[in-house]
Amino acid sequence: MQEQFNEIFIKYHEIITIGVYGTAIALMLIGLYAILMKKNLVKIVIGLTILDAGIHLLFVGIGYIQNGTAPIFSPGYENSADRMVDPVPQALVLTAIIIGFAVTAVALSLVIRLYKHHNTAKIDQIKHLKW
Amino acid sequence: MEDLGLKIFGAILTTFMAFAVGMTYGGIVRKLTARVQNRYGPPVYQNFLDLLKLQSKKTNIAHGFMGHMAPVWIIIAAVTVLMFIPILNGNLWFPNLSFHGDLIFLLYMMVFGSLGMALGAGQTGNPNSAIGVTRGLSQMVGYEIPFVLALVALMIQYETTSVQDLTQIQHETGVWNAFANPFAFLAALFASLGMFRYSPFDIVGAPAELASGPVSEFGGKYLGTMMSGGAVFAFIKLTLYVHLFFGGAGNPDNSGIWATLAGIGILLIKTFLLYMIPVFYGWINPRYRTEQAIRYFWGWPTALGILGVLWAVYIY
Amino acid sequence: MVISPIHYIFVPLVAAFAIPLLSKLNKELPRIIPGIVLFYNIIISFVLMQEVNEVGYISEVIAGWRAPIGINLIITPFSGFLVSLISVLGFLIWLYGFRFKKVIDDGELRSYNILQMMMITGAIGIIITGDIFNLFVFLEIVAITAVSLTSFYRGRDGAEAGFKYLLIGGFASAMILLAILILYTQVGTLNMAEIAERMHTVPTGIKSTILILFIVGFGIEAELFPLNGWAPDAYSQAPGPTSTAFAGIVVKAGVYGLIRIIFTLFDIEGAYDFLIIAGLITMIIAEAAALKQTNLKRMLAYSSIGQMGLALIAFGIGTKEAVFAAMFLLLNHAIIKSLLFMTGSILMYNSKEKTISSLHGIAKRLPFISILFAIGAFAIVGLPPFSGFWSKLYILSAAADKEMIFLIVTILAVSVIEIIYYFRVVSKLYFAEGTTNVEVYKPKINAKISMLILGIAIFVIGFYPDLVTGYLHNAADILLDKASYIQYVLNTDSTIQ
Amino acid sequence: MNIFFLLIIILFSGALLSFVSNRIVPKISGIISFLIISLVSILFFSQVNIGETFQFILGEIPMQYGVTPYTYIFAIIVLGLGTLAAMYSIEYMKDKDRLGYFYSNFLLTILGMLGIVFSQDFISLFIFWEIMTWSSYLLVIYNGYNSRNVGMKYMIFSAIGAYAMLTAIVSIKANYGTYTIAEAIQNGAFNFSEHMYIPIMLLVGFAVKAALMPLHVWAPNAYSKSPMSFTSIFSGAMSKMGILGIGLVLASAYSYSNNDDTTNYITALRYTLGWLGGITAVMATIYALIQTDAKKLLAYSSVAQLGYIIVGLSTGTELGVMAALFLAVVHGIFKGALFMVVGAIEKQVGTTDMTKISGLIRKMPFTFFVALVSIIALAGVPPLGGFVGKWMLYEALITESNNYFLIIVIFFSSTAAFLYSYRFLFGLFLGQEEKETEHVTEAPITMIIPMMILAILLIVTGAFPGILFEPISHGMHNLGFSDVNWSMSVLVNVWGEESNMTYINLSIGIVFVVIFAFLTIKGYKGTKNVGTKDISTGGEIPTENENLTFQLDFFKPFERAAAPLYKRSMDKIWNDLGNAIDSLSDFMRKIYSGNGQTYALFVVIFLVILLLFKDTLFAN
Repeated sequence: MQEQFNEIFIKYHEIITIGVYGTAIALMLIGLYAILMKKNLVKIVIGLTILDAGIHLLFVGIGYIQNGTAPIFSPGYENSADRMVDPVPQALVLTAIIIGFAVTAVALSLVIRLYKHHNTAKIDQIKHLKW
Repeated sequence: MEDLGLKIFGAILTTFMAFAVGMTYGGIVRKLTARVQNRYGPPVYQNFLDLLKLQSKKTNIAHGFMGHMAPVWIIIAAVTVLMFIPILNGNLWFPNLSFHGDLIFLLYMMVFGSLGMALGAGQTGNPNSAIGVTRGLSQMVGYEIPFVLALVALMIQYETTSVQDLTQIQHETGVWNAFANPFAFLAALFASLGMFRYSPFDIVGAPAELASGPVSEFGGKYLGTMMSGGAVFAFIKLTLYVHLFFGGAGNPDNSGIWATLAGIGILLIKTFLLYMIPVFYGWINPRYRTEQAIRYFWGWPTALGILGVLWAVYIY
Repeated sequence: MVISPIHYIFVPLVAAFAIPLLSKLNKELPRIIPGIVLFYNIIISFVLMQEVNEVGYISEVIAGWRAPIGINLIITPFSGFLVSLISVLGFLIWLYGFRFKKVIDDGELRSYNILQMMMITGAIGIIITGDIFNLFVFLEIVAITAVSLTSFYRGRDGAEAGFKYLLIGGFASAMILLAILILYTQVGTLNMAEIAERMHTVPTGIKSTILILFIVGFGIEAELFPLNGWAPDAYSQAPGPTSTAFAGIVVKAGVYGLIRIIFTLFDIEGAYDFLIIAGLITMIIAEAAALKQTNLKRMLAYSSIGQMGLALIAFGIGTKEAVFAAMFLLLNHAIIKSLLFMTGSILMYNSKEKTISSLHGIAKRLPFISILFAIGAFAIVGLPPFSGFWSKLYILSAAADKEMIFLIVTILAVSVIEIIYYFRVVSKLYFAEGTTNVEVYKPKINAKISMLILGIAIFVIGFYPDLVTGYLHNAADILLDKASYIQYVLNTDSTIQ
Repeated sequence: MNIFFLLIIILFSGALLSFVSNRIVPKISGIISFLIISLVSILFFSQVNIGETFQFILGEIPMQYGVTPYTYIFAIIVLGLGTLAAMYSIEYMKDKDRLGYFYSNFLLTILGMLGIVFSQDFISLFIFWEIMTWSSYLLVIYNGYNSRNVGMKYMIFSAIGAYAMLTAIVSIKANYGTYTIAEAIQNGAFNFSEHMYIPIMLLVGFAVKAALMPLHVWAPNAYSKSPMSFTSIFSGAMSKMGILGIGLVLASAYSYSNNDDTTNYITALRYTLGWLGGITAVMATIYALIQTDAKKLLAYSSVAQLGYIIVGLSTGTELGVMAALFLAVVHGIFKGALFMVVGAIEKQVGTTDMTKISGLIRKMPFTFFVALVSIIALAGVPPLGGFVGKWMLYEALITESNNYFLIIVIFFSSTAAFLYSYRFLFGLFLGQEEKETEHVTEAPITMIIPMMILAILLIVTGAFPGILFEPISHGMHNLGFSDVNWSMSVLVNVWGEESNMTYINLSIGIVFVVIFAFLTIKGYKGTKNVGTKDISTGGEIPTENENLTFQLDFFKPFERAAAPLYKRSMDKIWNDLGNAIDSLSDFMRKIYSGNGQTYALFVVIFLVILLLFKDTLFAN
């Protein structure tokens, strides 16, 4: 029963890990594609956020360890320091998310400014600074 | 002290002899030319008469300072150069200053006169004079090249730059440079055609289109002085050639009266024969245009000169 | 008694939050307070420079945790030198933009001053932090403030330039984040000294991947080719003081990051050669592009990129003399290019169509500005007796010690191009027939003072370089002495002994 | 305080002073600069004694000031010519604006040249070299920013030269461990068998200022476009700084020639330099004689004369180097005088275009006298200083070099020099007197005095070249030439043939006096002076409105004859190179497309490339 549960759990964990990593990579690639190929400024901003999201996901995925616990010394978990998930990546991700939020805010304000200035949100029609 | 006296006497004697010989040669050439052209021609002493007439004119036209200076420059150049070339090889009577200047100095000093003349002619304001001057200078650039090549050939062949030594060497070896370095000699000979400015190289005077060029505004005493200077120059060039290529004249060991006279005789014969070459060449040739003349000198004469230098360096 | 480096971060943050409140009291305060803060920075810097030249290192840990657990701020002669340079420049830039004409209403005024101050703070933070993730955070602070400052003018195409900057900056942050992530998985720490200590355990392939990610990330801030496309637009569209700050401060921070990563964290030989190659390409292309610019500030921007390339080359040579020369170049570039941007933006402001050719003969109307611009131009191309000459000389002799003749020849050939475009501008300023346009904007006294200070600095350093060479040598030695850095950070306790 | 420092500081503060004072009291800066320079000259010639050196540390580099006998020669040129030019320019620049600018840069240029003379180590040499360069650049563009970019060309070539020099300097430091010139020579820095590029790069650097063949294209325009009072030292003194360096490098290189391959290198170098100098002389000469602007003519002739000097240096024999140094000094004198003459004419007439002005001899007799003497010296006609230099040059070439055809090249150019010499004198002073130049008067006295001094110097150096031989011979001892024999007025070549200037002057003088007296006295009353209109062109008297001026296409026949020589010019090659670089940089500008996504793409591509090649790039 217990080992059965364990192997299920291991499979599940592998699936999760692969899923997490795969999703992260996929998200990054999608964001990259959006940034490079899309002509709409808003879509580009979205791509940027998607890229960040992918990286954050990767962070969290790395921080995760097999059936670990939260990094808190609570009753019943006194001697489980080895099974705690690494807290640092999560802290980092929190910060990174906040930064990403700020970046997105600035980006969107710029998009609005550009739209007012040029009456378009297409990046290839904003060419005052092209040679 | 009498050494100095002798020097001064010799110098004056040299000057007058050069003057007389030059004038006479000019007269002879005029006569011969006339005969060739089937005229009777003036007497041989005609040049002296012209000079007399010019010098005895009462009124002279002066075209300003440089015009006044031009004849002076010509005489300066003529006499100074004359002082620095040996008239007779090692003769005590006419050593003048020939030990104190060498070929390079002579080359440059010869230009002095024509430069002064050019400036004088320039000031007269006659365009013909200026045109003649430009032609003359251009032609000079033409014939100097083979001439200098020939001289360089001689200098490096005998490792000396003094006319005196070149003559002495020919006297000792008994071989004239004309045969010791034939290419250099030929180059110098062609150069001499331009130097004497007879046809086909009489583009400076060019009587037909320039009214005899630079001197056209000069008259009276100025023209007379120029003429005498030109006469001295003719003698100088001839003597220089003779000393450079035809073994010179005179016997360095014997400076007695008779030896000296004999030396002078030999000098006269050689110079006259040499003088006839451009004259003959002139009789049978029409005038070149300036660029033709320059091209002419930069053609075969220069090639010969280069051959002469090569001869002096490698073969000799 | 020495001031703690935390003041660098703490005071400006407090001020930044205080300014909006204080602006209620007095309209002038939002303009005054940043100046006071930045001047305070200068004081701190000089005290710390004195201190650090004696003891060698100053470390300050936050929240009482010792390194490597806690986040710590480290000041070495190297970083201390850069910090004091940035502080002085920051104050001068504030002085220059003090009566900043375009800012009318308080909101903009407030935002502008806060942003400017925060950008400088972020740059200082990048340099003094000892924690790699903090580095990232400060870098992002700089990036966001820089973007907002770039797009500050509504009139110009600031938004367009800012968006490009933001796009590329987003890439930079992503790369650095990724690099930190992989690095953390490998060494399990974020403290730079500890990372450096454990770096040899990392397999080479992964190590080089991390390094590449870092290079791309910081290369964007350090204007490495081909990552520097944002720079010319941003420089040319930003307000005058801001582009000055870009050239003088932001780039320095980026270069510091790159150098710190390569010199301290990693022990990869190939990285130095890579620095030389990348710097060479950057320099050549940037200077060549500058030759054809019609906008003065663009031209200055390209020239600034080229100078950074030269600095990277010098760092890449890697000997003590070379690093010393590179530091000298950073100093010179900070002074001279700031002067050029200050004067140049005033000149540009006076030309309607923002082209160099519209500046013909403007020196008659703006003699002071023009003479300062000419001095800057002479100095930046490295003509003696101006200060630019010495750094170029030291770099070349350092390269010659390594028998890099080709490098020397290339650098000098590029300098010839530099001479061409700078002297073209100067001769147009002075000797071309001027188009008599209407009245010109003359700078106020504060701007004149700050520019004059920089101009005098050029002369002083040019005539007596030994004034600074001592500090620079000290800094270069410390930078190269990696072991003592690690040893100090990890084994000494938090306060100064 | 050290005397060298003192002089430098006096000049520098003088520059500042003359810049500031012009704002306060207009027109005074000229006098100030003249006083400053004369003060410096007095101090130099009275206080500085040769051989003493003064060392100090700047920028962690040991610097050394001092005057060797060799550099003393050039100090004479710089200070003498500088003082006279400063005196001249008081009147010449009077009506111009930006006087403070002019005089401060003028003094800075003098400062640079004097510093070059002082500096005994490469770094201070380079520093002063650059100061000289940019201050002279500022003077070249003084007359206005012109579309043909004269100043830019000058600056570009100077920069190329200076940076070649800098490369050599740092390499010397790296390979021979010193910046001091003397030590570098001792350690064999200029030895051709090892590190050949060092002396070559130094030579390139100096050759730019000496306007040697492929690097000369800046010179004609720069000389002719800048103010004449400056050009007189620009061409007279500054070009000699290049000669200084070339002489130093060559002399040291010759002194090493002990083993075989070094000797071969040296021989190759001598031939190359000699031929380059010869070609420079010829081409500059034939271009000089087709110019219609007197400034341009003189500019080209300067280039040609510098070619002679370099030929003399390239011989490497005592007579040759002595000739070169002598020519350097004399060229400084007469070219300074000639540019002053042109400046005087420019000031009085308003133009120097020889097709517009003629017949100034009656208007400006003193100027004409100076021009005449200088031109005679330039053409190398006896008995003036120019002849002495030319004589020694030819003797050196004939007797001591095996480079015989170089003699012909040189002789061709100096014969063709007669053409432009005459062109210059005729075009400006002789010929018809035009109506346009009737108002012209003689130049003011303060402009005449310096020119006269220079002319007298030329005559003196012709009569007693020994007064120049003395410092030159000391300098050559300092360069390492063993026994330099010279006497006050006798020139001797190695074969023993001599030219005795005493006798030459004696003979010329006597004949001159006699004939001049004769011509003047004889028929004095009958001699009537007439104007230039009173002539008979081919028999008939010209009418008043008939054009009798002959200035255009002056040497057309020569041009036709020498047409092949005019075919190819160096300028075109350099222009093509410049255009190539220009279009290349335009392409590089296009890389920055201004498109944000393109930049993002760049980043990605860069990342991918690095990741692909990471093993090769970052192999541990």
